[in-house]
Amino acid sequence: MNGVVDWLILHSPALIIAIPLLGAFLTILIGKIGPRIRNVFVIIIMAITSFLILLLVNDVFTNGIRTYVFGGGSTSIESSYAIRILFEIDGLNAFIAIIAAILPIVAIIYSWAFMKEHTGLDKYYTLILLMTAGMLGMILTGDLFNFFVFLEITSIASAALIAFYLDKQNSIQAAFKYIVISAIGALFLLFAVALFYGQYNALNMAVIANNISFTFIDKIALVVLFAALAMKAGIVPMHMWLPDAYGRAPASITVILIGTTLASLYGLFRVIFTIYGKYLFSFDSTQMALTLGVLIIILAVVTIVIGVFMALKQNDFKRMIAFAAIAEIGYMFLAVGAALSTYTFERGAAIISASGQMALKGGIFHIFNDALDVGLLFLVAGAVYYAAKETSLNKLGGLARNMKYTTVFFLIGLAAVSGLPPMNGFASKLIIYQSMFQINPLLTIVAILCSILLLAVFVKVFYSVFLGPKLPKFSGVKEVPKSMLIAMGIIASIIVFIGLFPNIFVENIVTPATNALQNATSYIGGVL
Amino acid sequence: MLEWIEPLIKTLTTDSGFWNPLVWGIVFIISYLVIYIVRGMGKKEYKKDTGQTQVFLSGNPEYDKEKMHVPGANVYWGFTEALKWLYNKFDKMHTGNVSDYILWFVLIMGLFLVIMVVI
Amino acid sequence: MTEDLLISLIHIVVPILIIAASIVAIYLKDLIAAAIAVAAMSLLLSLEFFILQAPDVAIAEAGVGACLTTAILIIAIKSTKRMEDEA
Amino acid sequence: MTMRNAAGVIFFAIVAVFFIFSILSLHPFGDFGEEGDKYYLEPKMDDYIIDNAQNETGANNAVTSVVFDYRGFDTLGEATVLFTAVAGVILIFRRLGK
Amino acid sequence: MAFYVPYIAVVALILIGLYAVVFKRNLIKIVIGITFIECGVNLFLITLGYREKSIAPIYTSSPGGIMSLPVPQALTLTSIVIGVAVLALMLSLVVHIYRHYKTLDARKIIGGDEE
Amino acid sequence: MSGMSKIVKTITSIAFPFVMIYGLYVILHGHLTPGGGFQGGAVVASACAMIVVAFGSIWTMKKIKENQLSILESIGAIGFIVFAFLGLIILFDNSGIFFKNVFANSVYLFGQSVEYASTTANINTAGTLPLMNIAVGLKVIAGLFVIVLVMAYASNKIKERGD
Repeated sequence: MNGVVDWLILHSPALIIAIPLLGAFLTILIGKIGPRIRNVFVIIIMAITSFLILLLVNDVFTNGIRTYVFGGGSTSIESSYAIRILFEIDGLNAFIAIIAAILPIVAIIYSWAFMKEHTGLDKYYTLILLMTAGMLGMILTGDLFNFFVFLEITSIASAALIAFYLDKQNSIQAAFKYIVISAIGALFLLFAVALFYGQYNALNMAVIANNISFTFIDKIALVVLFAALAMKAGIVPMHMWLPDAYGRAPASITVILIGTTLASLYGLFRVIFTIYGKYLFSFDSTQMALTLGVLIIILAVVTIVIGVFMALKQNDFKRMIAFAAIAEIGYMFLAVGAALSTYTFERGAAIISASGQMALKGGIFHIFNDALDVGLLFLVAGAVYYAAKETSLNKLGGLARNMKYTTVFFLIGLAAVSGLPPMNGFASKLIIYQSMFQINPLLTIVAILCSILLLAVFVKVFYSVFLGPKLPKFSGVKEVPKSMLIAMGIIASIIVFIGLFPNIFVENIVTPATNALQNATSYIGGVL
Repeated sequence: MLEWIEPLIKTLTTDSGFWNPLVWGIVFIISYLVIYIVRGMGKKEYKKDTGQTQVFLSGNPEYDKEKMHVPGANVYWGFTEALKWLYNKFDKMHTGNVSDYILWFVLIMGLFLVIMVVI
Repeated sequence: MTEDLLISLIHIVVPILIIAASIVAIYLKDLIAAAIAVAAMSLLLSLEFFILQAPDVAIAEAGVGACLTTAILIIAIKSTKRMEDEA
Repeated sequence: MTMRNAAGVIFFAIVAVFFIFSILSLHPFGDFGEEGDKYYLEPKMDDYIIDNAQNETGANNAVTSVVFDYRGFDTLGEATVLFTAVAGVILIFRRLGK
Repeated sequence: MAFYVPYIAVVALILIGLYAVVFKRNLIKIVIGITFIECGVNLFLITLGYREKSIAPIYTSSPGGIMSLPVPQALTLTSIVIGVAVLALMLSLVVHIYRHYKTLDARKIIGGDEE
Repeated sequence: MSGMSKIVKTITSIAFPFVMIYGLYVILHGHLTPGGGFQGGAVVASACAMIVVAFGSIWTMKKIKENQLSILESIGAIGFIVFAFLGLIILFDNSGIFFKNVFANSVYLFGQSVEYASTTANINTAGTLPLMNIAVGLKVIAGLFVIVLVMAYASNKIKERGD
C-alpha cells in the first residue's frame, strides 16, 4: 500500500497531465455508451487528478522542490544544460496548482445539471478535460516551449467552449476575439522563446535563468514576454477580451477560465521573478527593477480603477462580475509592483524590503481568494441564468424568495470579493493595504476606495437580482438542482474556512509560495 | 488536549497590524445580541391584522409590483451621471473591435520597449 | 566558390520572394486570390526550409501550409464572402 | 480614426526598430562564431543530441528522435492541440453538420 | 554569407502579419495576418538552427559532418501543427460570425443580441 | 462544395493512391528518412482534402462519417499516450518513467541498436519511435481530414439553407 502511494507521488507530475489527457481521449468513446456513464467517468477522472495534485502539493510543501524529467536519463549535461523536458515544482507552482485542482472539479459537478439540456456534451466534457490538462501543464512545466504548447491547448479549448452557445451572436464574437488575442499572445511568447534559444541554446527556464546576462536582447524578450502574458492575464488596457469571454461563456466554463487567466499570471510571475530574478535584483540593475516596478504599479492602479468603474456601469450580471475580476487582478499586480520597486541591499545581495515582502504575500494570497470568490459569483450568475433564463440586471428582480440557497451563496461571494470581514478576501486585502501604506499611502487610499466601490457594485447586483418585489414573470422560478448547489457549496465552504482561519493558510501555503517566488537560486539549483 | 485548535486561532499579523477572525466573531455576536434585544423591544408594539402590516407610501395606495421594480440600470444613476465625462472616455476605449485590442497590445509593447530599453 | 555564391543568392532571393508574396496576399481584395497567394508563400517558405537543411519541416510546411491551410481558407471564403469590402 | 492609425504607425515603427535590432544582435545568419567572438554561441544541447541520438534512441533521423524522445512531451502536447482543435470544430458545427 | 536577409524576412513577416491584424477590417485578412506571424516565427526558429555548409541532421543520407541543429526543427514542427489547429478554429468561428452578422467587417462585429 | 468536373475527378482518383503511398512511406520511415507521423499525416490528409474538393463533401460524408473519423482520431491519440505510458508501466520498478523509450536498444520490437554515424537504413531500430510515428500518423490523418470534411460539409449546409 505504501509502495503504491510512493509510486504515485514519484510519478504524480506526469500522471497529473497524462490522466486528464487519457480521460479526454476516452471520453469521446465512452460518450457513445451513455450520458450518465460519461458524466461519472469524467468526474472520476477529475477526482483522481485533483487527488494526485494534492498528493504532489503535500509532497512539495514537506520535501521541497521536485523535478520530473520526461524520458528519464540525467537531468542536465555538464551541469549547465538540460536536454529533456522537465517539470519543476516549487512552492509557487504548487500553490497555483491547488487552485487548478479545485476549480475544474467544481465546474464539472456544476455542469451535470447546468448543461443537461444541451447537445454536443461529449465534446464539451472532452474540452473541459483538455483545458484542465493544459492549465496544469502551464503551471507545472519548467520548459518555456512546453509552456507555449500548453498555453495553446488551453486557449483553443477555451475558445471552442466560449462559443458553446452557438445561437448567441455574442458568444461567437467573444470566442473569436479570445482566440485572436491568445494566438497573437502565444506567438509573441514563442518569439521571445526563440530569442532566448538563439542566445543561450536552451529552452529550460532554470538554465535560461542561470545564464541570463540582461543584454539588449534579454530586455526586449522581457518586454515581449511581459506584454504577451499580461494580455492573457487581462491587464488594462489589454483587458477588453476578458469581459467578453467571461461574460459570454457558460458559467461552468468561466470558472475554469479564471484558472487559465491565473495560470498566465503565474507565467508572468515566473518570468519576472525567476528567469530575470537573478539579474533584476542585483547591484548593476537597480534602475531596471525600479522602472519595471513603477510601470507595473501604474498599470495596476489603472486596472483597479477602470475595472471597478466599468463594473459599476454594467447592466449584465456576468459582464459586471467580469469587470470586477479585472479589478481583482489589479490588486495582485499592485502587490508585485510594490515588491519590485522596494527592494533593499543587505550584505551585498538585493532582497525585497519587509513591506514589499508582505505585499507580495498578500498578492499571492489574493490570487487564491480571487479565484474562489469570483468563481463562486460566476456560479451564482449561472444559477440565476439557469433558473430565470435571464442575465440582464434590468429585468431580473425578487429572486431571493424562490432561490434561498443561491442567495446565501451570493452573499458569501459578495462579502468575500469586496473584502468584508470575516471572509477570505478581507484577510488578503488587509495585508495588501497595510503593506502598501508603508510604501505609499496614496496607493492604499486608491485601493481601499476601489474596494468600497466594489462593494457598491455588488450591492447593486444584490438589490436588483435578489431583492425587490416578487415579479410575476419569475413566479415559476425554482431553486436550482442539487449538483449546482453542491458545486457552489464546495467553494463557499472553502471561502468561509479560509476566512475564519486565515492563519493556517498563510503560514503553511502562502509563505512557502512567497519564499519560492523570491528565491530564484533554489529554482535553478533544482535542475543544475 | 486542545492542542490542535491552537494553530487555528492564531492571529494573522501583518507588518503593522493583526487580524483575528475569532475576536471579530465575538464582537459580531455581541453586537448581534444587542441588536436583537433592541428589535425585540420594538416587536412588542407590532400587531398583526392591522394597518401596520401594509406598505406605507405617504398615504398613497401601493403600486403594482411591476411598477415598483427598480431596474438595475437606475440604481447608481446619479453616480454615473455625475461622472459622465469619465465614462464617456472609458466607453470610447472599449470599442469592441479586435484590431483595437491588438493595437493596445502593440502600444503597450512599444511603450515598455522605449522605457525599459532606452532608459 | 560559385556554388557558395549560388547558395547565398538563393538565401537572399527566396526570403525576398516570401515577403513579396505575403505583401501581395495582404494587398489583394479578392480573398480567393489572397488565399492562393498564401499558398504560394507557404510553398516558398517550404523551399526556404529545405534550403536551410530542414527537410522534415519542409515536408510538413508543404503538406499543411500549402495544401490544407489553403483548402480550409477557401472553404471558409466560399461560405462567407469572396470580396473584401472597400473601406 | 486617424489618431488611431497615427498611433498605430508610430508604435509599429518602434516595435519594428527594436525587433530588427534585437535580431541583428543575435549571432549572424548561419554563423555561430568562434571562441572569443562577441556573439559566440556553442550549441551544446543540440551537439549533444546530434552525437548521442543514434546511440540512445536508435533512430538515424535526429529530428525524429528529438520529436518523439528528447522532447516527446511536446509532441504529446502537439497531438493534443490537434485533438482539441478537432473537438472544437466539431463542437462549433454540431448542429449544422446534422 | 547571405548577410542578414532571412532575419530581416522574419521581422518583415511578423510586421506584415501584425499590420494585417491591426489595420485590415476583413476578418479573413486578420486570420491570414496571424498565419503570417506564425510563419515568421517558424522561419526565425529554423534560421537560428542553420549552420553554414551544414547538412540535415539525418544520418541515413550522410555520415556525420556539420549538421544543422535538430531542436529548432522539432519545435517548428510542433508550431506548424499548432498553427493549422488555431487557423481551423478561427475560420470556423468566422463562418459562424458571418452567419450571425452577415458581415466580415471587424468594426461591425460588436454588441449583438442584447435584445 | 458539390463536386467538380469529371476531369478533376479522374485526375484526383489517379493521383490519390500515389500521394497516399508517399504519405504512408513518410510515416513508416520517419526514423530513417526525413518525415514522421506529422509530415506523412499531413500529406495523406491533403490527399483526402483533395478528394473532398473534387468529389464534394456530401459524397465524402456518405462514404465516411465524421463520427468514425473522430473515433479513429481518439484511437490514434490513445495509442500515442499508451506508448508514452509503456515506459512507466513495463518497468514497474523505480527506473520506469513517463515517455521512456523502453524498446530502444533492447532486442525486441524495433530494438536493434545503431552505431554512431552509421548510415544503414535499418527499419528495425529506434524502439517506440516508429510505433509512436504510426499512432501520431493515424491521429493526424483522421484529425486534419475531419476538420476539412466538417468545415466543407457545414459550409455547404449553410449555403443550402439560403442565407
